[in-house]
Amino acid sequence: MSTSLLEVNNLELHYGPESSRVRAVNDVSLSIHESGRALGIVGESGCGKSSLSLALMRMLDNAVIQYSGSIKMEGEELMTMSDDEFRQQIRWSRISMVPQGSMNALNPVLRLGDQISEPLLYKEGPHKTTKKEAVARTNEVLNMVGLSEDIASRYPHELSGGMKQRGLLAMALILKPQIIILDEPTSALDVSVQAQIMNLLKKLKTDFGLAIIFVTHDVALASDICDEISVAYAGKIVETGTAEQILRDPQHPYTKRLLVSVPTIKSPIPPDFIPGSPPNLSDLPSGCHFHPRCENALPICSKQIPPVIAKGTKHLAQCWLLADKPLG
Amino acid sequence: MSILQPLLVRTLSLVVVFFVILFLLVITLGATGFSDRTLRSIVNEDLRGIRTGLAQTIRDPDQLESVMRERRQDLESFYDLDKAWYVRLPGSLIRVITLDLGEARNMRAFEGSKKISRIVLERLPNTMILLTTSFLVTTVIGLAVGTYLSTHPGSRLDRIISYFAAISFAIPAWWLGIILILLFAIQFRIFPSGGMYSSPPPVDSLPRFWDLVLHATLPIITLVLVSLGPYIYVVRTMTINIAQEDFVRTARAKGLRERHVLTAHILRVASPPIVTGLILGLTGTLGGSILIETVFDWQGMGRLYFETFAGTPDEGMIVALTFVFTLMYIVARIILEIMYVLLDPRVRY
Amino acid sequence: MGSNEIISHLFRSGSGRLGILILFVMVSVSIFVLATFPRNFGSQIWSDPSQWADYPKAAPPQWVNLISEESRPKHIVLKMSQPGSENIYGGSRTNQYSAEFVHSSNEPPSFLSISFSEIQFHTRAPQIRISLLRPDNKEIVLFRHIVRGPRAGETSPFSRYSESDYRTLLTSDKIVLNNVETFFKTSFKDFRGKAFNPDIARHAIFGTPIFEDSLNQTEFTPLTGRYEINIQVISDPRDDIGPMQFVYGGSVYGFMGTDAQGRDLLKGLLFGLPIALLIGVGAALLTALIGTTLGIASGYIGGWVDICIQRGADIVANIPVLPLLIFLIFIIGSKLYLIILVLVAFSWPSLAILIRSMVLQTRSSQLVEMAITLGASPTRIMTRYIFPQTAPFVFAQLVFLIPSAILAEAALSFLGLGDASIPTWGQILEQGFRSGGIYVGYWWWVLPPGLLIVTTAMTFILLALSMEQVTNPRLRKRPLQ
Amino acid sequence: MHETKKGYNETVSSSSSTLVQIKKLQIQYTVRTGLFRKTPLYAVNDVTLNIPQGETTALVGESGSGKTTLGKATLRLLDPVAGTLLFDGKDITKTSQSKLKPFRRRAQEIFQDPYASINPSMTIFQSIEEPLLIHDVGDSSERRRLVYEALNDVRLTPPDLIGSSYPHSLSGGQRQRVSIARSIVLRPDYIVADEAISMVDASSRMEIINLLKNLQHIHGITFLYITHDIATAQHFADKIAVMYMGKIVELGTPKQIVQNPLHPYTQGLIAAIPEPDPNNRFHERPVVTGDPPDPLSLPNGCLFNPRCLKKLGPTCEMAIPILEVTENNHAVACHLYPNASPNDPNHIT
Repeated sequence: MSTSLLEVNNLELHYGPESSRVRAVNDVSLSIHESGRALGIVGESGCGKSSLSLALMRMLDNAVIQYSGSIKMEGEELMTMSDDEFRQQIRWSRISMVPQGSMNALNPVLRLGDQISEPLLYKEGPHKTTKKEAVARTNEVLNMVGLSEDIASRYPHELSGGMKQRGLLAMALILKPQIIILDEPTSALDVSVQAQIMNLLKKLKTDFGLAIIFVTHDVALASDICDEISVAYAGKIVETGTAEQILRDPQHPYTKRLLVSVPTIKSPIPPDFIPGSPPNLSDLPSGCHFHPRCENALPICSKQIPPVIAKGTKHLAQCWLLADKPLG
Repeated sequence: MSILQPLLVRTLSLVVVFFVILFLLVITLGATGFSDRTLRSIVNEDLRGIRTGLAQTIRDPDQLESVMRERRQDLESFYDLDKAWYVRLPGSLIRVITLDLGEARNMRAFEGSKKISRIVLERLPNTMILLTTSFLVTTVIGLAVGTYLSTHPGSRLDRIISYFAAISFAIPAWWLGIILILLFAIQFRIFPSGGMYSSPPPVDSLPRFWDLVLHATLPIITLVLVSLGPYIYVVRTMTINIAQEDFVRTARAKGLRERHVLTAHILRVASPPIVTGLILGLTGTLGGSILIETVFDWQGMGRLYFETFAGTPDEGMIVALTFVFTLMYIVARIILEIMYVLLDPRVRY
Repeated sequence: MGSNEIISHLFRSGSGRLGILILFVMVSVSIFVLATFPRNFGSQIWSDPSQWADYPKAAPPQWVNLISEESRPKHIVLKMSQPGSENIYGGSRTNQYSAEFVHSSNEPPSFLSISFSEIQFHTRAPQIRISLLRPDNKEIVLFRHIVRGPRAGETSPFSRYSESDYRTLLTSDKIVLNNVETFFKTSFKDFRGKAFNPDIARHAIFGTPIFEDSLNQTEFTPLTGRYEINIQVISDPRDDIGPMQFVYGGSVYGFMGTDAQGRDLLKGLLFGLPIALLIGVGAALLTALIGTTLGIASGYIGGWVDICIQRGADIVANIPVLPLLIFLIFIIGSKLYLIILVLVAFSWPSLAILIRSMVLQTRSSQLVEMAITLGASPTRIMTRYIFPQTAPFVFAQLVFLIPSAILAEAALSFLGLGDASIPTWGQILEQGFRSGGIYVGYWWWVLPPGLLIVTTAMTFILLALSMEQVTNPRLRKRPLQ
Repeated sequence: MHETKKGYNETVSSSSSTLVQIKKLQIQYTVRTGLFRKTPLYAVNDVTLNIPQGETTALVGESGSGKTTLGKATLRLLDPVAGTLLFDGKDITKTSQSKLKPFRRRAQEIFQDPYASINPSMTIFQSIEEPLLIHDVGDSSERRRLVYEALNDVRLTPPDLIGSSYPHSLSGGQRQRVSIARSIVLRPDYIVADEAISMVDASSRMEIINLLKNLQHIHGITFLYITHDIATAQHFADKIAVMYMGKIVELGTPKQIVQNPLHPYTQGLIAAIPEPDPNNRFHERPVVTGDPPDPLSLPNGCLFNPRCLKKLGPTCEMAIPILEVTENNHAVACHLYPNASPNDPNHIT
């Protein structure tokens, strides 16, 4: 087996005071095999998917009390790097991100161009360039995301939502990273602008071989770009597989319900909802975290954490119902 | 789009405020009869001069009196004293603006003149020395400490400073000055207890300057101490608030150095509200200077203001000083507002 | 957030609890002062010099003796109303009054004074003789006084010293000094030929002379021990002699010392507390009332009302406060209520602007829009939907306005613009400063009033700060995402 | 009172009479564009729409399309500058706020943000009782009965337990049901639901929609459902109006709009909605390009022409298309359909 571009194993991220420890990322394993592929992480709000993207960027809060597991990039273990090494060698240069909440993600008093070129000028490392080269590279990435070069001299409040989102994307591309994490990149945008951004992402993925980690609550949106999809629930990945496997042949009850809750245009059947609400990450149910909302829950579901069952190549789901001989 | 428009709007509105204050000042003076008195004393002053001149040519006392009476009428109509105060309003306004307020009752400029404008303008630089120095010192220390604290919220120093800020707000500047005099001038005899120069003042410029520095130290420390606490608090709170914004997270995600994130992102965005903090502190510093100059016997406008109340109050001086203080304040405000507009592109429209 | 939440926050934080504790003490003391001090304390007692004649001038507090090596004489007041002995001999009565005191300091008292009151005689004017018996059993006759005889047209009985006491400052009276000189010349043989300097009379009365040829002037070693003051009154048996008072002027006085006029600073400082609270709370309440009303009116009614209020607020908020405050108080006079009103006139805008912005925010909020959709009347919307949202902020602002008002009044007083009929801490400080007290080190005159101002202001700031968590949503701890 | 109303509703729900009639309505905001310059901004421009009794009409559009403004206008929370608004046959365009109380009882709103629209210091019971208090309905036991009934209607049970709790103990979905209970407690005829589910967790949005449909079925309520989400709207609405820059550009049944969109803008919107299909990633989605125009400088002719892929040329840049019926009450405002007949409110109900 050749080395994956990114391989995450047993990642854990807990924060908050010991008494109300928030288990935001719980024993998560993911991988992106090669460049030009997109991995979707799909889940409801509060499932810890934003924490997961921050954990991959090692953007840790002071309150973090546990951060462990393994993150390998092209075989190189990143978890053993010092914070400074990680910041200089990995963050933004090899893995960059488009943060959630594009409306406030840009510094309001700096021109867009200056914010885009900033890592070229102030980040230590091999990509350090002259001012002139930085401007040229900035114009290049602006063109890549479909913005004209004069946008560089504008302030964020002079840009529309779509332009800001493209600007953030340009910013993430400036150091030619191998992987880009997109955290709910379109949730604040109107559908038509959202579709424009999705088309842009597809283009970047195929034309520049960008690997994408696409974090969203919207399965339908994820299907627009993702080759693989991991379904997150309560800080865990409950099912993972190729887009075809997840969308056409979901195995986990949560994935199934998530898919039928998507309102669609083509199908005349009205969507259904999932009863109850997602659990609090600082007070998770025992056993399988989904069991209180699951219609088919078995007695064992509330007692033991379910095993990970392989349902085909690369298709994994963590559920007692899929076990060969469900106990009890 | 243009940066000129907000600058113009802010400057204009402050100029309007300035004239409204002036207008209210003059109305108060007129309605309470103060301007009558002031003008009358000017007239009397003029008449005295005329009398000594006339007395040389006109020997007959009766004739002298009648000529004097005529002159008085002429002068009174010249100064519009025969009209109601509200008719004279525009004239009074111009008189105040040009500091044409006649002579002081019992005060003199250091060079001997009794003209109010001379007395006041002579003191202006002395006040400016205190104000600008303490303002700069406060700004520099406040920024440095406030920023440092914002990166260590909840630390022991942070808590100490937050109490210091509260105490610094609660301490009257003038009382702190007294304490410092008691301690450093009377008990330990490190600094002089007041005045601007020793008597006699040193003649050479370098010792003279050093003498001035020694005398200025305690007043400046006082002014800095009372305005520093709240300012540090403003800087700290603003910086902490900004540090929680999403764009700071973006800047960190870029893998930039922490120091760069702090200066180029957090402080850059926090600077407009910090300037607002300076604007708020300005009122305190200006008011503080009146009291501090009094306490330290500093020969500035504040001390002068105190003296005009201490003896027989001198209306002309009071009006002149109130006017100059207001003017100073408005000018400083305009400078800070311009800084604000330059720092925050969002107010340009 | 309701008022309950504010109160629970106050008690939860350390600064809040400390603030409440000090506030409680201050309010208790204020009630005590209001109950025990006369209403016109300022004009009738504090600023009446005759009230303070028998007090030492500029004396530090007594407790300085505890911290300095030298023990300075304490102030002693001896009241004598009943004679110790009474002798009637041939139509004349001799009343003997006496009282003892201990002189233990190496320093003589700052003064000695005697006062008589309410003497009524029928024929002959009573004679009074005052002598001091020293620990060495020598007696100095200090003073003889004959009450003023009948005037033309006056009828018996003749009343003297009933309206105001007769008072003599023994230590500076010429006759007394002569008497003392005579005493030394007769009691100490070596004293003859030496000049007696009146400046050293106090040392002489409480000391024994040292005769050394090397000294060109006599010096005295302190004579400590029990002294007895004797007052002999010879009068008609029918005559009434009122109480007498002998004062041994200390160099230290009371708990807080005295000022240059001899006023007991403790009384002045105590009286200043309710006044400070009155100024602070009064000005803050008025400001809150006006600011909130104008703010809500401006935000909710809008239109020209809004424009007028906002322009007015802009102007007042943009002026240099202290110079104009001084100017106004100077023009309109420095009565306490005027000072409070002017303070209010300068402080309402910031509150009005704040409340207006909050009202504008809540007005377009879904909550208020819902109330409008439900058909609620404007009054109901303002009182039930808008005011409750602003109330905690108004309260926090109110608490913050109190120290500002107290400090502003103190500054005005310090510049000599205080209300002279009501002593405030600022005025006490001003007098301490203006009389040059600080340059000769009268620390007890300038430190306590300042400390009290700071403590009072601090108390309210502590309270305001502990409420800030509730009222400033940005400072509330946010949950991590 | 309630019994009679119910009967009335039942009788009319079968026929499709119009409850809210909007005729050529215009809502204007003024925007300060300079120091002294103000520019009018037409948030709703010449809109005609009939909202039939007992049915759900959905207003669909992107942000800035004027759909929320139009919704608020039908509740008379905004004052139209032109046009008329009829409610149950009565003209309420100019009725003063104080005379609107009977109307307020019959028309309610459900808000987007279940966190901001419920008073945090009131119990759930008090919040739901508030409308009854404002309209003086019944005594306290009657009000209790009605509040509990409303809580039952939105399936918040047991009502006494829920009623005595405070909003902070409820989830977003539960809060939204509280705000629905509050809006139905007066048994209104008309409810404007403005993005009522966009802040609810995606997985439980349909739960709220089903609840609203059920309430409509029981009480015969007329809904104006405002949303940006056509996919959900099609399952709730009987008719969908698509808005763009303050105008209705297309009107029809959900089936017509979704399966046979006529207006290029609607077509773009429909195409932009993602479907969970793994094949999506292999082809680009046909989309509406560019951003909506600046509302302060609108293009001439059809407002959509600068972004339109099917633009006919000068016609679209010159003439403003009007809403015209094509077939089966499907109306569109587009020059691509010249054979449609002019909009007649009586035709499209």
